[in-house]
Amino acid sequence: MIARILPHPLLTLTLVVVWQMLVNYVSLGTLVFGLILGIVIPLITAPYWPDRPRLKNPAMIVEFILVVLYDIVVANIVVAKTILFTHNTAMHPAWVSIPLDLRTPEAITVLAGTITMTPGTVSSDVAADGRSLLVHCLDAPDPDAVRDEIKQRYERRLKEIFE
Amino acid sequence: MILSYALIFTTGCFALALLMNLWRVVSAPGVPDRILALDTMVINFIAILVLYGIIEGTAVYFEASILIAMVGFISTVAYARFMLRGNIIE
Amino acid sequence: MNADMALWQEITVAAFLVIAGVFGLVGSFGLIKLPDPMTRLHAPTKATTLGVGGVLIASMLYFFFAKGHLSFHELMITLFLFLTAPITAHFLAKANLHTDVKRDEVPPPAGDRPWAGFESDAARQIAEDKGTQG
Amino acid sequence: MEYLLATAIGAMTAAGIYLLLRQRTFPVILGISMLTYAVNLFLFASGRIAINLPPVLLNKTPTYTDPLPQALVLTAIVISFGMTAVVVLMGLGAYLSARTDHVNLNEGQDDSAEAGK
Amino acid sequence: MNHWIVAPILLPAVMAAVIILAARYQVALQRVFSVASTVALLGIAIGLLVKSMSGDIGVYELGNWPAPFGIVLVLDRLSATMVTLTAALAVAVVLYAIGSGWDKRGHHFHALFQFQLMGIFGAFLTGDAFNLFVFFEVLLIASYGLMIHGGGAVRLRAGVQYVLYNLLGSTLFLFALGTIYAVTGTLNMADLAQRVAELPADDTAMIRVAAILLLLVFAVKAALIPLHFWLPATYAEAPAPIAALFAVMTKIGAYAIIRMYTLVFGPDVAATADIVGPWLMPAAVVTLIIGMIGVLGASHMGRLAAFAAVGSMGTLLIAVALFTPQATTAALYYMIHSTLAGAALFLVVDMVRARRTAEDDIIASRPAIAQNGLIAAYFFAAAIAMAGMPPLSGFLGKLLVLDAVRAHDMVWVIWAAILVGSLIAVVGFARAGSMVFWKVETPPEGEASEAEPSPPAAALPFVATGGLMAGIVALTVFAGPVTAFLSDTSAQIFDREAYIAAVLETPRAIEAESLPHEGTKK
Amino acid sequence: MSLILIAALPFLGALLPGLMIRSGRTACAWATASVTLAALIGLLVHAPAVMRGEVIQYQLEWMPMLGLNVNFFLDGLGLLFAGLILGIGLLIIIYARFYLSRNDPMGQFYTYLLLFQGAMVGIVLSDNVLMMLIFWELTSLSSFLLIGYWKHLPEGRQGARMALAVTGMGGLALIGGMLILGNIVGSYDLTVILQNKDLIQASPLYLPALILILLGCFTKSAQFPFHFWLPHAMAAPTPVSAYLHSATMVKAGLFLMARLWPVLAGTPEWFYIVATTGLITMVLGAVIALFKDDLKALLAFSTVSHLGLITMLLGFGTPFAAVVAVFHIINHATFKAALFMSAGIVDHETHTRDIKRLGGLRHLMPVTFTIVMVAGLSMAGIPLFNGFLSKEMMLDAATEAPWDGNHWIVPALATLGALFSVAYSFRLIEHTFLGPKRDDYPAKPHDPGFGMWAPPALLAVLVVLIGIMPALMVGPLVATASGAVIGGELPYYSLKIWHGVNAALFMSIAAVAGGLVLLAMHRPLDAAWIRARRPEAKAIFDALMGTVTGAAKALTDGLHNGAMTRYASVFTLAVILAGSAAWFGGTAPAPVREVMAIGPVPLIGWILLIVATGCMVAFHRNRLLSLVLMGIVGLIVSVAFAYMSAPDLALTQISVEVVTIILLLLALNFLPKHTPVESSNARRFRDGTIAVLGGLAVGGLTLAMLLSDFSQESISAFHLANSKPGGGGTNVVNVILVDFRGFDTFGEIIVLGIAALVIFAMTESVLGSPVGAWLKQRPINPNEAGDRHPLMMVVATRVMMPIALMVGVFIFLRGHNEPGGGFIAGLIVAIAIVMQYMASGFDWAAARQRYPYHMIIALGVFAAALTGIGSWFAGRPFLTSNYGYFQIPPMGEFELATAMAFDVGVFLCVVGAVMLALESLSRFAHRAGDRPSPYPMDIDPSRDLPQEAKDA
Ligand code: NA
Ligand code: NA
Repeated sequence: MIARILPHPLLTLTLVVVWQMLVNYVSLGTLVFGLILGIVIPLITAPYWPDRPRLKNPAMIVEFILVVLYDIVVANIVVAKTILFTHNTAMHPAWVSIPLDLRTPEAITVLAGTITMTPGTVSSDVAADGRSLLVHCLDAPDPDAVRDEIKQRYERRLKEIFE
Repeated sequence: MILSYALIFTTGCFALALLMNLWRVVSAPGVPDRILALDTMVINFIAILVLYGIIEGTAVYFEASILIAMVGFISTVAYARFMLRGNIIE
Repeated sequence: MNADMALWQEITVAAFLVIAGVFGLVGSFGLIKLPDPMTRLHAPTKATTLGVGGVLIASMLYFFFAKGHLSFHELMITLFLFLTAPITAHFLAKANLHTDVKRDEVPPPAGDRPWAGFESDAARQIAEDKGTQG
Repeated sequence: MEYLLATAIGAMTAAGIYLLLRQRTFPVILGISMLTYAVNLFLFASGRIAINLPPVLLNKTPTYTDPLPQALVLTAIVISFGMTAVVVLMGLGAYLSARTDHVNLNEGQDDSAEAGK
Repeated sequence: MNHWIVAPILLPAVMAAVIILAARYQVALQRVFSVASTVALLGIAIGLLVKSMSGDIGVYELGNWPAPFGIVLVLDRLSATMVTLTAALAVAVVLYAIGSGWDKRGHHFHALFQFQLMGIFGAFLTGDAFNLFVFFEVLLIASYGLMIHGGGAVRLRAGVQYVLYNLLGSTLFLFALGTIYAVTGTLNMADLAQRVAELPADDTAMIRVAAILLLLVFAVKAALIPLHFWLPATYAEAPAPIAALFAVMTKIGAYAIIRMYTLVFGPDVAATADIVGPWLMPAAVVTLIIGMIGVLGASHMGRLAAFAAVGSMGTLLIAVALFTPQATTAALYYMIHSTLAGAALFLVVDMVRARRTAEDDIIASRPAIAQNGLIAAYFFAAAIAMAGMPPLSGFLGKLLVLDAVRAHDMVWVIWAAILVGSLIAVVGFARAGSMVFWKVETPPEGEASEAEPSPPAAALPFVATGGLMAGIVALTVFAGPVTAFLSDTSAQIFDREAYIAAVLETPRAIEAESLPHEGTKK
Repeated sequence: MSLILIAALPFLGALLPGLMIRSGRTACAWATASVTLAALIGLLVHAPAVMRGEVIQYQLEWMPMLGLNVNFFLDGLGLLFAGLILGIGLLIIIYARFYLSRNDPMGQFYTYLLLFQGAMVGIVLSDNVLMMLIFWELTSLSSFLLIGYWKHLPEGRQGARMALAVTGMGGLALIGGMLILGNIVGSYDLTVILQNKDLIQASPLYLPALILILLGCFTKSAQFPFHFWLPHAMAAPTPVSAYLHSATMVKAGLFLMARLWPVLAGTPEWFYIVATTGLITMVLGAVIALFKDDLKALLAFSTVSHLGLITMLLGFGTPFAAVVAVFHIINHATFKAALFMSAGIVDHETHTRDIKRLGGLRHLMPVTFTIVMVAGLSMAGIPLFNGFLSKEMMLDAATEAPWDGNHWIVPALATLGALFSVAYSFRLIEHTFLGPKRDDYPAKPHDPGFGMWAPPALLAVLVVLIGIMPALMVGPLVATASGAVIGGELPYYSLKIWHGVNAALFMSIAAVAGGLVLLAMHRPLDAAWIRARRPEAKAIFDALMGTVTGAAKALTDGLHNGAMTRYASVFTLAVILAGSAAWFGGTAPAPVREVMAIGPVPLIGWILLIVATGCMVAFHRNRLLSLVLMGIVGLIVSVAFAYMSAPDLALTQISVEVVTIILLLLALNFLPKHTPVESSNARRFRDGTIAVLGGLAVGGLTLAMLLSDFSQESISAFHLANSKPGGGGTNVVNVILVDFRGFDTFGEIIVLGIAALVIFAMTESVLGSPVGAWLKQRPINPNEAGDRHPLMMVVATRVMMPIALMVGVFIFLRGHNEPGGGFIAGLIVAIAIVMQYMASGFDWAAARQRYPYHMIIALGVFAAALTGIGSWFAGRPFLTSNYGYFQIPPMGEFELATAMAFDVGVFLCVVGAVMLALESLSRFAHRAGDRPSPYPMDIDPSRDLPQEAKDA
């Protein structure tokens, strides 16, 4: 029942927040209206999001976000350094294939996105069977280390959150 | 005072960035590089617009910015799909 | 632009602005400087996002300090950019893989099927018919 | 400022005309689009230009820029969008049917080789 | 308050929507709606015409905003005449399209047709310069769709040219409007008339440019040399009923010229007096000659009809270019005539095409077509009308024009052009007619059976075309009353003050409240 | 009978034959004849009055404004001609009944004949020259039909076209002349014109009018040098030749000269032009006639000659000559019609008209011989036949006509003409009927039935009667007719055989004698004639026509060769030149506004724009690149809008931009990716020059505009002032769009809707054609990456589409008060949907699309229209808006305006139109093999997870 009205609760939440951001001030009126939209719009778009992934451990999200934000800031400095001061010849670009334990598309997407947003790595492609992720590293003398770090730092947490 | 210098500096940076992007769009070796440059350009444009909002002390440029962001994304994806598949809606 | 702001406020905003400017410039510079398409792809996706992110945060703070109300608009734009940047990067990476990366330059995936970009539609259909996904 | 706008409009017009005089539908359509930009800016400029005085009565500026040309340009943009869409499709249809995208009826019967690329 | 003025614009729009919504897949239903709407439009048009005869100018303030701030529709004798002419033509055309099955050769014929009518009516009725642009675009884009209706490589390529050319026209229109607004600060025609008349003598350059650009815009529509190049291929390749409907499209250009250059840039406006008439006249003469030469030189009947249309526009614009009441009367009479005659000619050509095995319209001897005699008679009549031979209205129109140019200092050139022009046309039509209808191949006995294409069974095409012919005959027989009305019309056209007064000082729909207050406006 | 009825009867009667032919040829003929007879009787009823000198009139207003009225009048001249037309017409109808063969469509023939008859009667009865012109041209048209009656004969078609071209030309000249005449006099009524001789002849326009009118008369009456069409018109059936080309139509020119004689004649110009032309024609025609072997050709040229004779007489300008002219018109009509009919009989019986193959028919066809004998002698001018009388008087008149002071040249030439006519008349009789009977006639000749020889016989009788007792027979008629021509005192003349011994007598004796000599030596002369190289009129005419037509074709096709590039450059140049001319003809506005300082941001934008624009031209051959560059230009333009205080425009521009680019990309997928190098350097230089000129012109105009000021205050002040109180919105642009100028927007959304319909219809017709089949079967592009629907994109869309929709709602709701509105919202929503299409593909997304876009468009139009109509019920005009503020706790106060409902219409239209267009376009890509994917994404490892694992 609730699933029929709220096919994607998290989405509804996001939308309510987005609405607040749009109208740019918070009041009961805006909240109510935002909620209405937050319920109606997902219902309209429901057919385009048929399956309903459930979050096992939402609390984990916060931790994950913090880790990622930290990494992003670092990443930018590192990359800026590389761009400015490392000579092109001194760089070690590399391709890394990361076998995935994640299964839900949402989780895989978040992982891929995170990888892209963090130090010198861009997730470039998914295997045709969705079991591995192809990542390009800007400057990775030791590709295996990169793979292990990604699996440790992100995939583990996501696995806990999603599956 | 400081702020205005900062503003000029930043504006200059992004202006320069934009010119580099345009140069890249025209001179890039491959199409993906062009698209990349275009995407970067769009983002820099948003920066410029927001900066201008600060300079003028007005927020009317927000809608433009958000829309440009959205549009930039769509067109980049469209170009990339065009590269990959030729047909962008299939 | 009205300057009735405390010095520290100005400095904070200015700092964000300068950082942002630098990153924005670096990102676009990397676009020209870096050697091959894939490495070039790294530069803007991050540097620029942080660059424009910095500007947006600066603007947010500015209006908070100057006009006294916290504007979420900039935050929203930032989030939007952060949400979309990986996707664009992903597509551009695919495009690069497609145009100028040989199939054997990249490590093979774990499974028996190739990277999605290298699998032709026909091959994909056969594979799906074989149900090799299970 | 005025000089920038005038020169910009002039430049876009020139580019538009040059492309308009090309012999294939695609560049010609791009030329028309350039002309459309130019004429939209021109129509907009007919209200003269003002900075940071949007005709939105909420932000209490002393004066506002002329809103009428903006409304006209908006209409013009929409209309020329519709026109462009139609001409693009017609160009495509003509190319697929005639196997040539030459705009001149008296030419281009022979380049059917590249059709379907 | 009287809403009938807006009806000719709303009815087709709503009807088109209904057709799209309710009858997208049932051609029969579409036909019912389309015909019903068109006939109703004719009724409304006649009603408006009768209303306009009283001589007072009907003004409809859309959104209840007073001119010049809002958009107004203006119903005077001129607009009523044009609306009625179009509606009458539309009935014949829609019937022909149904009878000949043209409407089934593609999608959305009737919806586009209704939208087309909406655009044309809007262009005739609006009293606002920019709104005129909008309706130009409406009728143009609809015409793009109708022009390529049925598809085919050649038609599509011709269509692309037609669109591109008119896109240029539209762009030019916007440049003109921008300039006009930049100088006068208004868009309402009546207000423009006032303001242009009051322009300081040391600020004429811009308005002159605006006037000439606008003239060129309308010249494109009116197929005036050297802006006529879009016409031949378009008319020749367009589906016949559409080509027939297009007979009125060129007239829209003429209408706009008459309207704008009597009301706003009238012959008595010093700033622009020396660039309109003096430029228009020579161009019109050349147009006439080129058109008639085309009639003689055409190798296909479609092109023959198209060039006849060009030539007729030349004659018409000669009369327009004089900008005198008498000449305008002649122009209006000739406009009605050439619309009906041109349309009829295109339909006759299509009858031939439809009955030929190759479905071609080349001017050469072919196996005899079904109903050769009847169609030949139709062609003869249409040709006589287009060439301006007696006894049909074409001759009367020509006499009116010849008579009207008497005072003009180019009178000899113009007379020579018109008379020689119609001689060339006569020869051309005679050549084409005798080739197509007299010099018939007699196919060898063997294939005589299948050489004869089975004629379209419907009698509707003949009825529709016959209707147009009947119109021409009526125009001839009742030339007296018609010209009488038309001279009243041109008298009204040249009475600028009356128009301005009617538009700018018209009583509010609701009694004007002194100050606008929340919720409702004055 | 009323004159209009006399003129109308043949026209009305023209319907009869078509109906009667079903009940047999004879019935048809009788019906036709009865029509003519009725008209004739109706005419003769007036005869006594006219003879008494009265003038019968009939007047009916037709186009008073033009002075074109249905005015008829009947005087002596009119009576004479109308009598001839109807009387001979009657005989011709009877004759034709027997002449036409079974497989000739007789109904048509009689219809055309009656049309012609009506036109002729109209000419001679018209009191209004404009109406006379109408009938005049009608005779050309109807004779075109009659000459071309035998469609299968090429010479028939050519003869018809030639006659139409020549007489049509004359007719048009006549129009000019008549208009001038009418303008001199101030009326187009003949009765008025005829009163103003002095006014006309004093006018400086007299000569042009005279020349134009004479052009009309000469062409119609086959006067030199326009005589050549007449013989070729002889391809017509003989009844036509007899009627049109001897008795009536060719006399129309003479009639008009006679009609206008009172006002035009009497001047030297008249004499020298008319008399000379007539004289030359007379002699020339007679000479040629002698050497024609075709009976009808011989008669045709003799007709030319006699028409020349009459023209000459009218040209003399003396009353006596005029009388003679009238008299000869009567005589010629009688004997020439008889001769034509007899020639027809001979042709009909012997199946040849070649004199060289005839001879000795006297014994086989005595009746015909007698008729030809009588009429021929009359034509030769032998006493006791009417031809003799008028010829004597003609020669008499000739002696009175000094040419440039020379007293003998006219008589001499007249005699020469007479001499030749004696010769060919005798030749006609001798070589056809006399001499030994031959045995090689193509058919077995014998006299025809009574019906066929009665009409010529009747005429022959008249020839004799008039010849013997002229005064009694036609005295009064000649008197009244010539009275009408002269329009004053009749001169002294007497119609009798013996005028005593005078110059004329000797001249005609000489003519007869000489004629006989000529005939005697015909054989050698004929040989010489054949050897002589003469200009062949038809060849010349055909060559001329061929050249003209060819030139016309070359010019037309050369000018309209379908070269869009040329059309466009002509267009552009025309605009630039006209615009500049207009500009420099006026005084430029003063640059009163002070220039704004250039900030850094706009400068950057400017540089970017210029560079991007330049690159776009430079790299336009790389289509994808030029598209990218166009996108950049669009981006800069929209930022410029934002910068210049136009947020709404910025939003619109940018969102339109992306949709346009997607459209172009979809199209470019099928188009060539590169534009070939085609134009020469010179061509590119030319185009570049035009482009630069255009750029300068527009730039200059813009600058002048930006620096000058409005002449009066702009109406937009009102909009700013009334936007809030009147329209209930603070975003003035939006209020203008949905309220002040909502009607523009109504049209605008309909444009969008139409665009979508057009695109849909066109896609259907292309995909429905062979092209569609070819598209479906086209090979798969080998260079195509895998992964149609990437996982990341799909997942991202799942979040982003709702957000985008929300932004759309936001933009829509605030539109009335802040930048935004239905249009932009519509585009945003469309973009969101496009995102979904790009992510999961067309099939999958379309399958989940609940409402067809057609419907959405239609609903949009409805919403907008009905909102507008709603205000009718408040007694206000279409689109009158209304608004109010409402309280719904806990939402707080908010505003609702009818304008918003209108905006919903806009919104729907935009969404529907954009999506329908894109949908149609993406259908081009469908291949036959494609199978609609059942999944939103190709790769989804969760598919093989157990269900509970997903939900748990
Ligand atoms: Na346009
Ligand atoms: Na026309």
